[in-house]
Amino acid sequence: MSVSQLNPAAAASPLISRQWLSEYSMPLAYLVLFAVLSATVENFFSVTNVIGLMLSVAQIGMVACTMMLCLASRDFDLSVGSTIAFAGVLGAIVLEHSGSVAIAVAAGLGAGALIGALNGVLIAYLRVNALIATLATMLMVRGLAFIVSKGQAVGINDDSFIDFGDTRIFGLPLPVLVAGACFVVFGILLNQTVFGRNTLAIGGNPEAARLAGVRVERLRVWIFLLQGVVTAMAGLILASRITSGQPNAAQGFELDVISACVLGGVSLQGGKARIFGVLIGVLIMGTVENVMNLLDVDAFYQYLMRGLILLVAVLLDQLKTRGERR
Amino acid sequence: MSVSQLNPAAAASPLISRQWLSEYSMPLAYLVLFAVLSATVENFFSVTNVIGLMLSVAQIGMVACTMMLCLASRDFDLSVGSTIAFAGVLGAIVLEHSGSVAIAVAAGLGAGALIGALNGVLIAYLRVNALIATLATMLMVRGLAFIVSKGQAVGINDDSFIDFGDTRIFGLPLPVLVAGACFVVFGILLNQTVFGRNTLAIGGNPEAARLAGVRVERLRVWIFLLQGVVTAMAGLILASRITSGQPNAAQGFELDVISACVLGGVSLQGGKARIFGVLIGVLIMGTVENVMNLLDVDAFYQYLMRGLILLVAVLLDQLKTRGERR
Amino acid sequence: ADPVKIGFLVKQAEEPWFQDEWRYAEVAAKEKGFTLVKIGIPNGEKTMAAIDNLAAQKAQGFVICAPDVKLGKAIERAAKRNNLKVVSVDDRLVDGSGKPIESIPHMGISGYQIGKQVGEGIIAEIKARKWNMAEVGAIRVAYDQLPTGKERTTGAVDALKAAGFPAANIIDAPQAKTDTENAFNATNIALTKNAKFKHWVAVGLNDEAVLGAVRAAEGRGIKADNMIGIGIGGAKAAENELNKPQPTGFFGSVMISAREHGYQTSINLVNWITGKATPPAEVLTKGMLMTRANQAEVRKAMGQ
Amino acid sequence: MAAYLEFDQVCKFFPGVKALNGVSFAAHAGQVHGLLGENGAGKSTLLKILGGQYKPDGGRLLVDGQERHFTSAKDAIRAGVAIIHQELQYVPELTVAENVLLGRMPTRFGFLDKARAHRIVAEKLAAIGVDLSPAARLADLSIAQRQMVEICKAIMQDAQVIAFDEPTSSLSHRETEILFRLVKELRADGRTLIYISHRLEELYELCDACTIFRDGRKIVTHDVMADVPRDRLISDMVGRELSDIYDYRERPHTQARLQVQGLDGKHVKGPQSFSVHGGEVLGFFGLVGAGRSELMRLLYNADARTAGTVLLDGALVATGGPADAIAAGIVLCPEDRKEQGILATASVAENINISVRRNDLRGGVFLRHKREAALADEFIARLRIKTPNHQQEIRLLSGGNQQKVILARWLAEPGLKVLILDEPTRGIDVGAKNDIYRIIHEVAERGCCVIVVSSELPEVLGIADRVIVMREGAICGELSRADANETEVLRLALPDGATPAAATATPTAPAAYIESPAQPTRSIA
Ligand SMILES: Nc1ncnc2c1ncn2[C@@H]1O[C@H](COP(=O)(O)OP(=O)(O)OP(=O)(O)O)[C@@H](O)[C@H]1O
Ligand SMILES: Nc1ncnc2c1ncn2[C@@H]1O[C@H](COP(=O)(O)OP(=O)(O)OP(=O)(O)O)[C@@H](O)[C@H]1O
Ligand SMILES: [Mg+2]
Ligand SMILES: [Mg+2]
Repeated sequence: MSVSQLNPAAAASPLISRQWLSEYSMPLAYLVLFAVLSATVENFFSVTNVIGLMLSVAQIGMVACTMMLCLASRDFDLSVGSTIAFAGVLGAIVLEHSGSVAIAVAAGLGAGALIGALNGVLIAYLRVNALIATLATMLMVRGLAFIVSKGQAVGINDDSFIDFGDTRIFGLPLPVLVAGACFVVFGILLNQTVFGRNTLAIGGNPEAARLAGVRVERLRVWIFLLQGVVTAMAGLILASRITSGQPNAAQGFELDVISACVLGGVSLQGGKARIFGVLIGVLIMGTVENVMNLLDVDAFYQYLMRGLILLVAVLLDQLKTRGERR
Repeated sequence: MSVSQLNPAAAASPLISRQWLSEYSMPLAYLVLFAVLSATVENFFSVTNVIGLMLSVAQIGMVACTMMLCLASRDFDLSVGSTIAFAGVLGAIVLEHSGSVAIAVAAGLGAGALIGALNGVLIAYLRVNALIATLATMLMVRGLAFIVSKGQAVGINDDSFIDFGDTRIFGLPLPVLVAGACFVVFGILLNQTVFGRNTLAIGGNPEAARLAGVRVERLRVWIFLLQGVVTAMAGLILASRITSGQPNAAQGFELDVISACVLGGVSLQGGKARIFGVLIGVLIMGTVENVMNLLDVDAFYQYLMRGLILLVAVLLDQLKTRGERR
Repeated sequence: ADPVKIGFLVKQAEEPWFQDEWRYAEVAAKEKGFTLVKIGIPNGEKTMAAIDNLAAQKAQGFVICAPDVKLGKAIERAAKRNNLKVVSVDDRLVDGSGKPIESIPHMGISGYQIGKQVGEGIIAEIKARKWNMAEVGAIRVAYDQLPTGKERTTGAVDALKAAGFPAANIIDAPQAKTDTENAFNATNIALTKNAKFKHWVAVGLNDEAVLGAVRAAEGRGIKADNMIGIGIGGAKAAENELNKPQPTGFFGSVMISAREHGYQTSINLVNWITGKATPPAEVLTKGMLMTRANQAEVRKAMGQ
Repeated sequence: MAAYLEFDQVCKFFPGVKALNGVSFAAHAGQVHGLLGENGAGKSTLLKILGGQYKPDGGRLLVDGQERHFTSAKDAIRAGVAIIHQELQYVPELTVAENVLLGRMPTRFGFLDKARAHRIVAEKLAAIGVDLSPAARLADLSIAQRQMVEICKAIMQDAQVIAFDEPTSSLSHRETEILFRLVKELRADGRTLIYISHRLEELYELCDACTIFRDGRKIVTHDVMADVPRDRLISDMVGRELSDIYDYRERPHTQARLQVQGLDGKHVKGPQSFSVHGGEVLGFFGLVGAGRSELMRLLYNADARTAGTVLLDGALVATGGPADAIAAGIVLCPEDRKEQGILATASVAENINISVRRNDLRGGVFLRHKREAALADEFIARLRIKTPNHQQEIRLLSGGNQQKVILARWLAEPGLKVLILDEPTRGIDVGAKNDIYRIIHEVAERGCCVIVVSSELPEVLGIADRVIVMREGAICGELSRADANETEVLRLALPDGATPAAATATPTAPAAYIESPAQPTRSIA
């Protein structure tokens, strides 16, 4: 007996087109936007500008990859901005004292891992609300960044460290390449590994995932730990780019990252994530900023525009799911 | 015939004590904290200080009342900070031009209502994710505040308007009384009216509410509209207290308000809210700030302390629900 | 008499500048034997709460750098209500119609004047390097949401223009936040749009902003010999740059003396409270341009 | 007699699925109209159209002779239609009274009249015969109690048309009895009632007429239910003949493989012990809230135990959580599929593979998409899961098909040693039940232990080699297949004082065993 009543051919075609649409509408929309901007905005479509654009979203991009996992598992992380600042400051201080890039990087990444693990343990094992837990670590880590640096920027003089932010390979700056690598790695992690699937599962229904043998708490801690490490890496790269560790860097960064993810179709209710969407979300945020500056939009009107464009982007994304009544 | 197998008497007694605990643990904990601080921190327990403390959380308190409804209905509002600023700026400008306090207040409240309604329509009818929708309005409204004020604070010279923030009745400043009134009104609204019950219902299970005939969309819009009006009122009161409308006022205010609510036991998953809890949440936030200033805690360590205390507060709150299966 | 207790309220407690002010106020407190309470007041609301808090602590007065000068009237009223004496520092408080509040003595800098010093410093260096002004582009890393930020950069731009710098060559690079990374991104775009200039200069509201501009320029091969960036503040961020083995596009920073502000204002206030002397109605201090060449002297002159 | 409720050529299409394809039938006042059909036949979809939740893509709906176009649930409520949905729709944080009166709370001077709300709900509950406090939170109640609240909610609407979508799937004896009495009272009162169930004995007991669906089409309407032979119903419904749905076969048993010793924890009274032999199907019976699910959860490490050990083939099973139990070869298919089973927004394939895939990874981390898809397709075919393809989100499947997917997840386990099924056939059609029973036998024949927790007595008696009965959180008796009959089992399950005679007088009892033609063969054992 047939499972479906439908003529398979007839069923397949609308299904594919809808799925295809929902899968590729964002990239397509972005391509159209990009083409239109290239044609209309002077200086937009030039190698330097496009590279500048990518550089401007490199940090957001890296962190968005892990934030995606975090949101997919129905969690939330507000502490990323502080972690960026702290990792940069700590890296710079350790570099100053030890003179060894390896030790400095290890210190920065280690601190990130610790912060992430702390978040994870608080949320997974002590069951503290993720918003409050990461808000608390956000405050504490920012405080630590100020305390260890005495509130002052920490200079970096080591050339090999500084070069990292400057080096170009095939014309692309290293930070952009690192961000690209993050997208590839976390894309694979999300779609091709148990880790990614289980992350989506605990976001979709934590109790069901647990009963299906997913070690929910342990996985949560790992997700936050990864987030901490990647964020710390972004912080070190930022420090290398600006040749100093600044304790007040990246304030408000967390909202940018979360917005980019949500813009890319990651659900705050958990269980849904697409790496491609996140990439587009990140690019949209960067492009909007870039174009407004190219067009010399007044700073005050930039707020207005950014808000409007955010709305338009999600409304467009909404259109395709319209008609479906929930 | 009995559906439940349980012995009602045996079940009732632990149930009551647990309910009692979960109902009153926060106020009790706060009372203990207050007593300890009074005994140990010099100048803490004095009329001026306690009034100062209450005054310092008056705005947060007002907005927390409506934010509670918003969270209870499983929504989210990031635009409150911007609305406070915009309402204040608009009120000040209108006051300057019209010279009439009534018109200025009406303009401010009207603007708040509009912003709230916009949020509500976007979220309820156009089904835009609440985070993105209110982030967008947050940006746009902040932009408007800058645009109408040209980025400058707008001074207020009208004494009757300024007096509002200063007047005391029975020794209590008017802003505190207004905040108190908000707690009473919204407490009643939440617990004693259909509006409140339906709000909890659409937060707890929107589909169930809709199937039971609750007009979910309309209710959502009303909640946001109320939020807008109350926030605008807070903005006008703030403007009166600081004798100017400041376009960059209340940045980060939204996180404070949401934290206070979550601290008070309002669930971000919707469906749960206690006005008493919110009051305590607001007071904890204010007390921490107040005591740190009384003790002259270093600015950098204040971050650390605030984070720690937030954590301790939720961990304590967590303890009581421990053992319970989730 | 009661022991003297004063507050010292600053708008951005995390900023090195204000940390320094506090530090020197502490020095004064130790020397003169009064108690100092330091509170950060990031916005108007917190300002009001802090004043109430001071009253509760039985302080007799406070020094304030308000988050916005238009808070003047509110601060005046709150102080009067609580019977506190007020001295303003850095930014002069004004009332609703923009007139300075006479009852509050002031010691400070004018953001506009400091900005002008930046502009003048740049002009001097352009002349020293014998650049053709038509070939020089000027980046104004702008954060106009912050009134002082706008004043400072406007002062700098005005000084450039006054020296005959072509107004068309001045390019705004609005930063979304006041950190280095955002200044970097903003400058990057400004450079893209105006690839035609041979030389560049950069101004911004603080050292971090100019640093971002310098780094962005370096990313495009515009190094020390084609870039003059002058920041404001002269704290650690500037020191780091100026002490690098190789000169960078970060030419210098207009240093302002936190010492005088922190130390002198607190002492003036305490003298006022104890009835020894009424502070002068207004004292304006000046900044000094600190470059690689004169670092040590400037620091010494500024008392740091 | 004119029909009170009439469907005329009603259609509803979803992407890839024709849920309803030109369905017409009429239901009369003062009658109970049964709807039958295999899982995914479109029964619930029809009720959602009736309730204003879905707009039909074609056809007409007539209530009391008037054509109606409901655009929201509120419209339907106003028109006097009440629905008890298959997926319970309650607000967990609100009280019984608030849930029952949701959308219609009584007020006084604009304020809630809580006293009155409690009074009227308490009265109604008492009248129905449900012993529940109106002030209890729904989250604190058992599923069965929540189901009764839902029923009370629908009754309180005082609607002319009341539709029940598988109301008994999470009820057991006592509530079922209450429900049947209620339905009969409402029928006597002249209401028009629609009743969906997969339990044929219930339908015979209650329904006056019935309509059979298959694959979104109406097959037939029988105006007099009692005249229709059982086999005819089944073959109309599933499209094939089924003589003995339990398919019980004698199997050799090996030594005791699973030994549960002194297990204790919350909701279980005192240490509980039992063991299961290889190749044995052990049935667990008890009334609602007897603690069967809780005991299984303890055994599975889903809840923290306060005492006790679990031995499998003589080896201690680690207690670190369900993952440890699964690693040892013990799996549990939970009773509440919505809360504990499905990953709502994930695909059917994902839902099947979530646990199994750990055995078949490339390099221990990377997925094998092709094999996962093949496995999903295999189970879709074996269990006849009705879905356009394995990529469909599981939430879009019908309730019974969701249950099949969750079963597939556990049946696919290759290292399976102990299979625990908690209410496995809840909401599943007769044909699929038969498929599942066959699989249970297959698994047992491989030498595995199978534990089936069920509130359906015929099911327990039909498939189990041995029956353990629980009462009030403790194991209170054990019967071999030879000794197990409804009277004995119920005598053990009922609280002291209640006689089995009273229980067998309940509607489920005598009619229930029509479903079990295999019964006579039982004496052979
Ligand atoms: N929102 C939806 N989107 C896509 N398909 C749907 C949707 N709702 C139902 N379906 C499909 O419509 C068909 C009919 O579903 P329905 O829930 O009416 O079945 P049912 O007869 O109630 O089955 P069961 O006995 O399992 O409850 C199923 O194949 C189901 O997968
Ligand atoms: N989440 C819960 N909160 C409070 N009590 C619960 C909860 N879950 C179960 N119980 C109680 O635990 C006891 C055992 O319930 P359990 O679900 O194990 O019974 P059961 O025999 O499986 O019956 P059924 O599944 O048919 O309800 C019951 O008294 C029930 O009310
Ligand atoms: Mg159904
Ligand atoms: Mg059970």
